Amino acid sequence: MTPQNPAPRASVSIVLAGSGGAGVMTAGNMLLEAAALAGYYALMTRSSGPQIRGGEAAAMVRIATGPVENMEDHFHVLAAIDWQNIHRFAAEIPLAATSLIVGDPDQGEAPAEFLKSGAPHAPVNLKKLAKSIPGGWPNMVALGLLAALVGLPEASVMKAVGKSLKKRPDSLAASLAGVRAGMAAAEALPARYPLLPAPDATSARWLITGNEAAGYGAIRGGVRFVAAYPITPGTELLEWMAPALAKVGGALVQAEDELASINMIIGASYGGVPSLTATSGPGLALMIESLGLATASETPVVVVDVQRVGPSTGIPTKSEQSDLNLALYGLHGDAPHLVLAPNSVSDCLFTTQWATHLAEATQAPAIVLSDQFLGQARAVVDRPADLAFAAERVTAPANAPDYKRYALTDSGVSPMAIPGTPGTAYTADGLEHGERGTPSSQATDHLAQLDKRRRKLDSVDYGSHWADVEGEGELAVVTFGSCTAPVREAFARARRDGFNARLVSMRLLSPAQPARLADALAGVKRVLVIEQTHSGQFYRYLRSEYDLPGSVSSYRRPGPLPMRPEEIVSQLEQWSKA
Amino acid sequence: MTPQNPAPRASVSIVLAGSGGAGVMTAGNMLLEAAALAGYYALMTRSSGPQIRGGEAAAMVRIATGPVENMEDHFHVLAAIDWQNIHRFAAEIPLAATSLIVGDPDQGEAPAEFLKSGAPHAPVNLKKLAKSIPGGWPNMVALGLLAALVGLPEASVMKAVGKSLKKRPDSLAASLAGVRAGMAAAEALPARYPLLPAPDATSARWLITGNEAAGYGAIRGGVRFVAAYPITPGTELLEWMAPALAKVGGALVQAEDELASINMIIGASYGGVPSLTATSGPGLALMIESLGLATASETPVVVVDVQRVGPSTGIPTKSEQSDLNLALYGLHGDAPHLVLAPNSVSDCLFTTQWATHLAEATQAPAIVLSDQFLGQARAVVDRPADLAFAAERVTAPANAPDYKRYALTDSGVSPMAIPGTPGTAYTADGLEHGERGTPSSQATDHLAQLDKRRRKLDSVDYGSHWADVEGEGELAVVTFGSCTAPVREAFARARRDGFNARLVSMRLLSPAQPARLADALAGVKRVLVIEQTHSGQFYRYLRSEYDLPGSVSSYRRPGPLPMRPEEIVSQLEQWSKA
Amino acid sequence: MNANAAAALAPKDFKSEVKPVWCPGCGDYSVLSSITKAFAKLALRVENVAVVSGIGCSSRIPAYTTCYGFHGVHGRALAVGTGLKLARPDLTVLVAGGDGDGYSIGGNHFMHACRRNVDLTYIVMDNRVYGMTKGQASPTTEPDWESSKLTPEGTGLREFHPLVIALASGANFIARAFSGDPNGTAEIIAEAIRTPGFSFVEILSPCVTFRPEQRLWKDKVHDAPVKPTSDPSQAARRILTDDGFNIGVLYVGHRKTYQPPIGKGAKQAADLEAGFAL
Amino acid sequence: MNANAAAALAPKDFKSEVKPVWCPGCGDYSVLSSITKAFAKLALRVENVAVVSGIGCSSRIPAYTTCYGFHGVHGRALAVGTGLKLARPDLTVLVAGGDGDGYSIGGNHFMHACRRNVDLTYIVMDNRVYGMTKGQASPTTEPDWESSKLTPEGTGLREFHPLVIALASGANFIARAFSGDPNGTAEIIAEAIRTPGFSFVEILSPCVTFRPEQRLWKDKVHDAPVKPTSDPSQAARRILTDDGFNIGVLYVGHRKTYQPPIGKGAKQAADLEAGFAL
Ligand SMILES: Cc1ncc(C[n+]2csc(CCOP(=O)(O)OP(=O)(O)O)c2C)c(N)n1
Ligand SMILES: Cc1ncc(C[n+]2csc(CCOP(=O)(O)OP(=O)(O)O)c2C)c(N)n1
Ligand code: SF4
Ligand code: SF4
Ligand SMILES: [Mg+2]
Ligand SMILES: [Mg+2]
Repeated sequence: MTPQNPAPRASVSIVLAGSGGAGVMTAGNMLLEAAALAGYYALMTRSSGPQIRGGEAAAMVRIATGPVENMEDHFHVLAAIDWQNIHRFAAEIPLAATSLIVGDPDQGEAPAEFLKSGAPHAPVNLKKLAKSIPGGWPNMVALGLLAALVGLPEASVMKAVGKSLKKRPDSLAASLAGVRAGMAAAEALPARYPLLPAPDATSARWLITGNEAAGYGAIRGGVRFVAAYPITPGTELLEWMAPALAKVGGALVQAEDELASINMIIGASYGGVPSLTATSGPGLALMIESLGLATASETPVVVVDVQRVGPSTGIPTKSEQSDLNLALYGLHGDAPHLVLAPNSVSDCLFTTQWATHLAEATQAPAIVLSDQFLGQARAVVDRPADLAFAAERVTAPANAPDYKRYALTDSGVSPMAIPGTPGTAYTADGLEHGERGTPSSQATDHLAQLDKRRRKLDSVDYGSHWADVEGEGELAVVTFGSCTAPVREAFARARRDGFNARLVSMRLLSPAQPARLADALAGVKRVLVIEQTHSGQFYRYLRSEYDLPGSVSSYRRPGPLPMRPEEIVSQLEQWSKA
Repeated sequence: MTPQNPAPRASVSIVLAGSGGAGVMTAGNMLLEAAALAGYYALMTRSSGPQIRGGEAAAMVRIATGPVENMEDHFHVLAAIDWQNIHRFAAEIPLAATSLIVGDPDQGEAPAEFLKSGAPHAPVNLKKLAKSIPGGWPNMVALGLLAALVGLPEASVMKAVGKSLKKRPDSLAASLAGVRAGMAAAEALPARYPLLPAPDATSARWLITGNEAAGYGAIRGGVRFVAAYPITPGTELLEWMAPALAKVGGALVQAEDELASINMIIGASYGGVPSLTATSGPGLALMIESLGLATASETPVVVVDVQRVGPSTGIPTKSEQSDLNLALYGLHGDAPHLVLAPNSVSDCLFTTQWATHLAEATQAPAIVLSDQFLGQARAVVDRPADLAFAAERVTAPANAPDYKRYALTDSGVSPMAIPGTPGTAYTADGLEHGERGTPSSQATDHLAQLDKRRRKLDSVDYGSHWADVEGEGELAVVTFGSCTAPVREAFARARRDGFNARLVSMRLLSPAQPARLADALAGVKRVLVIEQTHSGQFYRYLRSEYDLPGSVSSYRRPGPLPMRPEEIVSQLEQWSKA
Repeated sequence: MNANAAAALAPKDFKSEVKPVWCPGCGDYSVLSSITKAFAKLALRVENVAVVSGIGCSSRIPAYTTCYGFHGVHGRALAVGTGLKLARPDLTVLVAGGDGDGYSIGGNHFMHACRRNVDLTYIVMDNRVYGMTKGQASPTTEPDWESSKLTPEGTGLREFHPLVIALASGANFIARAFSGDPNGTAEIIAEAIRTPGFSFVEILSPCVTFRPEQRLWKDKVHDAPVKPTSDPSQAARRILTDDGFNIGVLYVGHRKTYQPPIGKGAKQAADLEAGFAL
Repeated sequence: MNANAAAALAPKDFKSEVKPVWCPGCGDYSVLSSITKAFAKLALRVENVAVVSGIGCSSRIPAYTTCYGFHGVHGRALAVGTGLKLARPDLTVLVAGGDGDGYSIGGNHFMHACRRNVDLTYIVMDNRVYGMTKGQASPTTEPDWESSKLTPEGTGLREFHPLVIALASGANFIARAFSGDPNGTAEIIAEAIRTPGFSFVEILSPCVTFRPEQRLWKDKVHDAPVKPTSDPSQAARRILTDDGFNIGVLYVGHRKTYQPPIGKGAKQAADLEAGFAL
């Protein structure tokens, strides 16, 4: 089947694949930047094989006229510099019969896994074309070809290449020539996927990953001390923060393990400096005991968990939402704490900033549940709004009379004396204690302090930020985190077919907000809970804490594949008709 | 008010208190043993002040004509050798106006905290009486006095003292003389609390703590390797097991920390030897990451968590059920595992043995949620029945053709090759893997293995052991663990007033058994969930996993005080009339 | 705190009203006295000192001082102290605890704290036993000590050598003290605090309850026959031939303290946005 | 497994079909060869050997052998190996992993495994970097290595000295090897396995991707100029003056192996009931 002749579209998805060293990531990043420079929104994710280096890799780029934060149902173009083991990505690279496969005939046949989509395979001699340019590279040819296929303006592409090669001017000319050769080669291809014109840029745009956004949100929220231990996919957050903190007067310390990192930030925060660590599931598991200490000693800390596929070491490079249980319930004893989840790349900034603010305001630990998808996706986003949320800890003045660190106040929050303050020295304790912090095993003290620690979280006004609530109607979908964007796109699509429902994407997962959710769901007859876990962790959590109205269904599935709009549309169809 | 003249009773509760070195524990243990020898059932718990040694202490003994596994509403007698700081125990030692306070007038006044109960204070010169005997001790005088007050036969008391002093024959005569002096002194007291005659001993009895019972259950279940790190109140379980294991050909290793202990038992179990560790909340928290490894690598292990008051270091010597969340939900990723809770001292044996059997049968980790009350209470119990449950792991035969360690079988359980077996070598992995164990990041493998690991737990027949289900009616109380005994006693009492309800004490907490519970609750109109936590962890868990019939209420409160029947009776009254 | 806040403080001003949970005769009472003496000697202010600990009898010490204190979880005191000092270099940070806390569960942080060489002082009250959990063997317990029910035949394990490990890992100040000599111990602690970088003081502090034989330590200890050295291999030779009861400062090095600049950044948070802008 | 199961095995019989995830040129390929050579040299049977590891590039090694393997979590390989060997003294247990796995997160188990002296062999493929997480500093990384974004100015921390710590903690066999010499390394590994007790082999194994300069190690390494010693203080002096590239066996001690008797109890479980009976 020959692809249809092109009507311009609002969104195009492209994947560029090849073996390690083929430069698909470089080209992918240039394509993303070119799209950005041309005024488009865009999103790039990446996959690579099990090899540490030198294995196969794929850059997946979606370019659109409006903000995009999730993958499309299928890719329009799959271009491969070579086919080495690329078939391993088959499940991650859905194609349609209307898609186009571009491959270099000298590098062998396109794998059957892709061809069975019915998409035509157009041979392009990428390598030969590159060789014809002194110092030329096939990935640059592919870049030109892909840019032309989707109609990106040549100037943007050239500028993106120039920016990227700023430090290697010697290879610039050959690269630009390669891009041009690719653009020329595109002419002969049996299909094109032109984009609609880019929208007028009404606001500034950023090119940012979720990990960077979270790091920046933390700094905006006031974090100035970070201790951490590397772990995929949290490491980049730390790698971004290390130099950034140094610039703003903070510091990042690489700890010997996660037990050290959580306790280091507890120490720093006890010293009055808002502090954070970032990790992923296995690391969060190791921090659990000491998160209980943060709760009991009322020391605010922020832990960003960039979730990956579990259990155990699982699939470290892929996304899932299955650390939810651990984050909500992991602490031993009754240990109220905050759990928040960003629901887009740029929301990583807001949510982490807000989490820092809330942790400091409540003197409790906050866990931010990001995930590999959000954390490692690089996106063109509208510059996020400036936010007022910053660390504002209630501290004790010098020589406060009859100072009691754990005083039983109405709000539960009691002023925290910062070391150095005269006249208010106290010992913070993870043993149960009385108001002064002195250990106590009396039932009355235990109950009073349990109530106090709970009250702190219940007396904060979370305002409208607890969730993004959208739409109308008697049906409602409740979701969180990186499922939100594909659900939104599914809604948009289903709405065209007359579907009408509310969408609640919960940002504040704990403490639960029963009154707010009841409000958001008032009049709803049916609820569908959507999440990326195997056991329905979010669904079960909602059941346990909320009285959901009407009949409640659950759609969940584990990673590693990202949620796509079509899969959700089909769920919505079944469910809304059920 | 003078105490009423005595009608013999089925149960009497006594507390003996005094400063460190006063020997209250020794005397308490002798009283317990004397009761046992006289054919009574009995239970002893202990409290001590914050001092490591030399602080105040109290031995709390309940003696009864039938099995007793919980504290009564109040104590009938409080005897103090001295009053040093004993007032700190006031909340733990409820008295009634009909109780009797016995104190040595030379040691000062009885504290107001106790006198306000209205119980009369009878002075007895314990110290002087002891001094009149060469080598005499006040605690022996107190023992004699208490034994006489409740009518224990002198012979049993003397025998108990003799047994206990087997290794110190030189002090026996003086001790016996002290006891006799105490018995004589009891004559002058204004009240007595005689017990009904002891029942005929139909079966053998044991004197055992929950910790010992759990240790023995583990050994009966087949455990032969233990690695652990000391922690209150789990240590005694280990201290009992160390020599016991040596006797039966096993070994216990003291590890450098809990991270080591959980991984050592994973290694030993991988080697084919059923293995266990015991700990408490903080230690369980540290083991969480590696419990995920046990799940993913399908290595059976048993972890006994003798819960104490949380969060964080909390109150290490007291009981609570608040590690429930951690045990159920603590693992990152979707990691199905077993959680069981014994509901009496002797049930610690059954539940730990069964847990060992289930862990081995499902090749999954099992957490046994005991608690400080059950673990440290010493009780006279009927000798538990012999049980068939033992470790029966499905292993692979030598040279099994085309061996796949993680084969997708119907039951989910796949034969485990034990190192040393030729022809079946494989690598166990915490990374997601295919059937052979080779790491895989394919969605199909991930889903298949998640399903398999879940299926293993769902295809076991848990029979009737999942819960103790008792009674009839349209009301039902659902509880677990050490709340069970006081609820049972409350039921018995309320029944006399015409109350009628079912009691479900859940032994298998995870995996949830919705069909079984639905069965047990068929026809029920109202459910009351009772637990010893602050936030209602068990209630919320039930909500999330079960559709409980009718209207559901929750009664929960945290530690450190044990649940008492009267408090539950008053809850039952409110609730059954609501 | 009185109005005359700048007046010199006496040791007793560093001792709080909280009654220790320790057994009568426990060595830790003297360690507490030595610490308060050292603080007074160094003319420290209570509000500028933080005492950080883990869990154990010895780890109860922070609340017995009038300084800022942090009583954390078992084994993690050095990590808390490290974070605190790095974030607040202006404070004097003393980390204190037991041999179980520091050498068993906390052993990794001990090694890495020595390597990291943050300017803090670490005191271990070594009684060669887990006091708090009622008498199990610790890493420094003799392999043939048979009094724990957990290891009724003795552990059979070679003792952990704290001074050797500290030296091998890079601690900048290493000393052994004895709680039975509170003045000498106070001197050593003061010296440890004064010396920049990571200072480690192993204090023999008897557990009279579970190791009553340690009361005899007073007869065994003796002053180290030599002066402190700054030569690691000389120090190594000395500790390796040490009888375990040499008291005094063993090693004082000159390693650079680890302290990232904090509070000294030239930029505002918003300046970082340039990195994202298109 | 063929019918003739008792025939001597060649190194290749210990190498599995699983394709390593390692980068081309990674030092770990040679370590794998050395291990399989050592197994063959010792005439081991695949089914009687277990290779245990943590997480990291190097820790992928178990599945590349045909033996029983356990690929656990990061930093806990020695604990798994210890439990396995104690429960199954009949097996040959080889624990293997990286410098991050063994010296950073796993540092405590390393020290205590040396003390415990269980009869197993521990191999660290030291590339002075975290390979798997794409190039951060490990404890053995030079303090001025500035190529990690996490520590862009270098760590500033003194390197961890694995051999010194092993000796100080009580390892019974200590050696350094170089992956570029697979035969020599095989000899050393065989010797390590043969020696009772805890044997530690530090193998310099270049990470060509994140530390390409380590390709030059081949020019730096040299045979240790002296024979192995069984005198700890002599060994200490040697390592302390060591340039880090001396290859060979350094220390072979005679400490008693830790192995509680297992499977040798005289009693039945039911015999224990006597302790509870009234
Ligand atoms: C994670 C964890 N594991 C175990 C314990 C139990 N625990 C409390 S103190 C202690 C050992 C104390 O020994 P040491 O540090 O030598 O202090 P000492 O009491 O001898 O002064 C242990 C094992 C705990 N609180 N937390
Ligand atoms: C608890 C935990 N923390 C962090 C990680 C991430 N992680 C995986 S491998 C690794 C370091 C590997 O370094 P090394 O042990 O030296 O092995 P190499 O890759 O260099 O061979 C880290 C930090 C993890 N998997 N688990
Ligand atoms: S148990 Fe030992 S260490 Fe603890 S307070 Fe008593 S004497 Fe001191
Ligand atoms: S990253 Fe380094 S250690 Fe890892 S496989 Fe590649 S070369 Fe080897
Ligand atoms: Mg100690
Ligand atoms: Mg490494």
